[in-house]
Amino acid sequence: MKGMSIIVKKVAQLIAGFVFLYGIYIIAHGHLTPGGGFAGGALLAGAYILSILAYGSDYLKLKEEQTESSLSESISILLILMLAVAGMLMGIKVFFNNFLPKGTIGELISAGAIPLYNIFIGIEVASALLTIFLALIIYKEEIEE
Amino acid sequence: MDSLIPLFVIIPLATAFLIPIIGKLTIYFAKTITPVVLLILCFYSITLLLSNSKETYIVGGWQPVEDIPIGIYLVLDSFSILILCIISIIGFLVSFYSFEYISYYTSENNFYALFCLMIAGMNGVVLSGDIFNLFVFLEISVIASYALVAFGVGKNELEASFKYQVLGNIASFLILLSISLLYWQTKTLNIADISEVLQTSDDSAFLKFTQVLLISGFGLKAAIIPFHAWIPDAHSSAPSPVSAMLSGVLIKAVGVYVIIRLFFNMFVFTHEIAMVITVLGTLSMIIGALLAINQSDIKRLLAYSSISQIGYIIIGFGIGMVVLSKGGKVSIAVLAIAGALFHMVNHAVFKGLLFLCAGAVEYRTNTRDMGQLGGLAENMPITSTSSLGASLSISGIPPFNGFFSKLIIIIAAVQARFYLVAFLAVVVSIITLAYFLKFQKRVFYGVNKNYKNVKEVPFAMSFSMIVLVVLCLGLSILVIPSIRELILDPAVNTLINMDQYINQVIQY
Amino acid sequence: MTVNILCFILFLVGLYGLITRRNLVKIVISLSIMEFSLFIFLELVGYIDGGIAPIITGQDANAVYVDPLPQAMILTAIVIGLATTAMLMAIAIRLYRKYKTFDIREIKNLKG
Amino acid sequence: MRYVALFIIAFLFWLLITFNLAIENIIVGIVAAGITTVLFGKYFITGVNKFIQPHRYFWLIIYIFIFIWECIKANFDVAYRVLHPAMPIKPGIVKVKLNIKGDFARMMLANSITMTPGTISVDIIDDYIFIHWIYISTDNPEEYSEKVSGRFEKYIKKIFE
Repeated sequence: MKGMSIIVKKVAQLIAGFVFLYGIYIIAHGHLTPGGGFAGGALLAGAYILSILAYGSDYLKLKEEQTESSLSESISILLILMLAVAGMLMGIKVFFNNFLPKGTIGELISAGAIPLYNIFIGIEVASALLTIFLALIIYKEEIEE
Repeated sequence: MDSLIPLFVIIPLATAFLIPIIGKLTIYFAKTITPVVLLILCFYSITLLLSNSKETYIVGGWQPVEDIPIGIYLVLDSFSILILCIISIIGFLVSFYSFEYISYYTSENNFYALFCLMIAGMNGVVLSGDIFNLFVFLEISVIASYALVAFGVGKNELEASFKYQVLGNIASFLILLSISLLYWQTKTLNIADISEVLQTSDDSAFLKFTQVLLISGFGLKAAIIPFHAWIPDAHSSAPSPVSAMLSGVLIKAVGVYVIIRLFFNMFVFTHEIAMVITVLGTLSMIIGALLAINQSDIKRLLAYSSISQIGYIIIGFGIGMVVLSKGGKVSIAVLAIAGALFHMVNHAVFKGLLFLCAGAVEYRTNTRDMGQLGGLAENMPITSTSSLGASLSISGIPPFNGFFSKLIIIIAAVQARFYLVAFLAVVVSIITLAYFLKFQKRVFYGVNKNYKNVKEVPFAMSFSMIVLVVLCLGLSILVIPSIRELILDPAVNTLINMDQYINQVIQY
Repeated sequence: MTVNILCFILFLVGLYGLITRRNLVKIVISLSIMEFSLFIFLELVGYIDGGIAPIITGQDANAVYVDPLPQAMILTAIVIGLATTAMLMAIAIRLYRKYKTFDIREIKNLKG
Repeated sequence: MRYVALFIIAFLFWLLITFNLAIENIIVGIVAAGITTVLFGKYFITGVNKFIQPHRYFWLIIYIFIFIWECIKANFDVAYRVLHPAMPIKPGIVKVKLNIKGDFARMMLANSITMTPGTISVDIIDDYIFIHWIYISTDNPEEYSEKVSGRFEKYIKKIFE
């Protein structure tokens, strides 16, 4: 894949970082404003997909990125499960227990373990979407070859 | 609150996502950890079955507010533990069988990860006491099964998987629609709570619409006859262990189980719905058997026979519902439901075994066409013997378990004055015997034309088949009254006493 | 009520596409349209006239809140819909590699 | 150098969208900007020292006004062509030689041309920009170069080079 024209490339260069940062913002404020892990994760994946689409990438590099993203997907799901089981081990045996202190409503650091779940879900969604995208694009590459 | 039932979901889920990480280092990790994990679950579920325990678990510790349940409930009662046992036992044997079989394909890690995901989803469906949560788990297991059907990535596999997915998506659409209608009507999602609300409301037209939607949605998953189009393709194209899982367990856990659970424990069923279910069951039984006769592909034959056997199960439950809704003798209903449950267990065992045998034949000869096979009995004694046992069992020959369950269903049908259904059940049983004899004759007896040098399958595969054929004989002991009282009767009691389930959830 | 009717029309659009189209990708798109009409319906189930977002701060005692549970259900259902759509697309692309076409009239190996 | 620039801009962007100066918000912002910098720093634009030269901002402001003025003119022009009963349009693609060198400046020029009604920049190949134009008034390359891109080019040159 060659990538697109210089116009798209330059815009992608300028924008991708900010899209990524906005994704982080949506994840970090998931317990305060609409949004959260899924929406933010979609933005994180969008930033990567934007750069890959604009710049193009050769087949081998895409393969490598796919293994990495599927690995990070598995790890983040395991982390979510571990958080859930940690709630089960702490005190009363409750699966998905919110065991951290709650804080005051409206602050950034509040709502106990929910921001942690949001962060891991964000990583998971980002890497899952990236994996799906790469899986589809790799087959397209194979067809063209 | 000291119950450990979330482990049924947590352990397979964690295994499913450990496999892609550690499996990169050694290929044997996935192959060993999956059977081990499922064996543990197997022991745990059998312990729970024998101790006859009833447990309720609230995820996240959200206690009910003013007696209204607000959390996600996991409910374990005698009926769900029976299904959990089937899932774990068949799952363990199938994953052990795959140890050799799956090296046929590439990317074994993915296979085992998806397999564990499917098990986790089914366990979740069976445990969930919350109708939306049930839908989520159902989707987890069926999405894993979509991927597993397409695992061979040949032309047939992909086409079958696409068909399966389109129909599966329509089924999910209908299920979600009926869930939202139920929520609209009752403002709650908990099955027990919905049932309490429905007992006091009287909007029968609306309820009938929802019930029809639910029957068509879950009927698609359970492959009852007007909704059966995906099953022969999907079951014949999938790798054999997966077909054994799909046919033996998945269509029961996500189809029949949910229909039965919702109609017995949630809705106050009416006479018409009970008749509809009985008629659907009868149709599936007859048409499935008639379609199966003419098949030349082993696995397509088995898939059509699955439709027919699911019909028997549905008939059993349907007769029970008709008798209960007319206010007839409870003992007849108990007999019918017990027969249906017994047949459900038996069908999981012998249909799983038959698919594993078909897989063993395909593993050695690379074909599923009965026209080319023949005379394999000398070369593959274990496969031949076990498939003979399963065939006799499925067609209802006395010492095997299939005979007893069919007998109970037929006796119940006669007692409930469904003479036509009873007669048809006997006829279909004979047709079943006919096409399984054809299967035996074409594959294992007769003249061996093309495959003189094939050997018996490796240990892992033959072990699973031997265990299953022993189970085929051994499950007959479930008709002995004292064992039946221990295992089947509590499950029947949960189904026919609606208050028992509601009390277990609400008063927790 | 108007929105309910519009949502039903959206469902009919999806159903029409599902029945008449012969292209794998268009079938996938029709299924997604059907699913989204259902999500809108589910959203309407929880909607209350004049309701506000259910963030309970306790400042306004008389405020009417919309039901937040259908919204949570829709988010979950959207994630599931994403998974099924991705799965369908992956299979469609694989089929394209085998047959070099998206037309289902030419993809007919199995009898059903 | 571009890593530092991206970090500072990203952090300012964070403060702008959160609009909160609490201490934990600033810490989270620094972490977020740091992650963004590590992952996307190598893709960020080159020549970031141009950000700290004030006269470029002066020309940017002037450019914005000129751009708006050109936009209004072009809007009326297109509206006239659309509403006129005879539809006096003569569409086609023209190939214009570019005088500016930098990639970023070229991107800016192409976007300005696209945002002006009546013209759309299609692609940039080597030193030429291809523009779809709703009414090709002349066949003379120098004249249409001036009409389409020349009006923006001299300011963009001052801003970005």
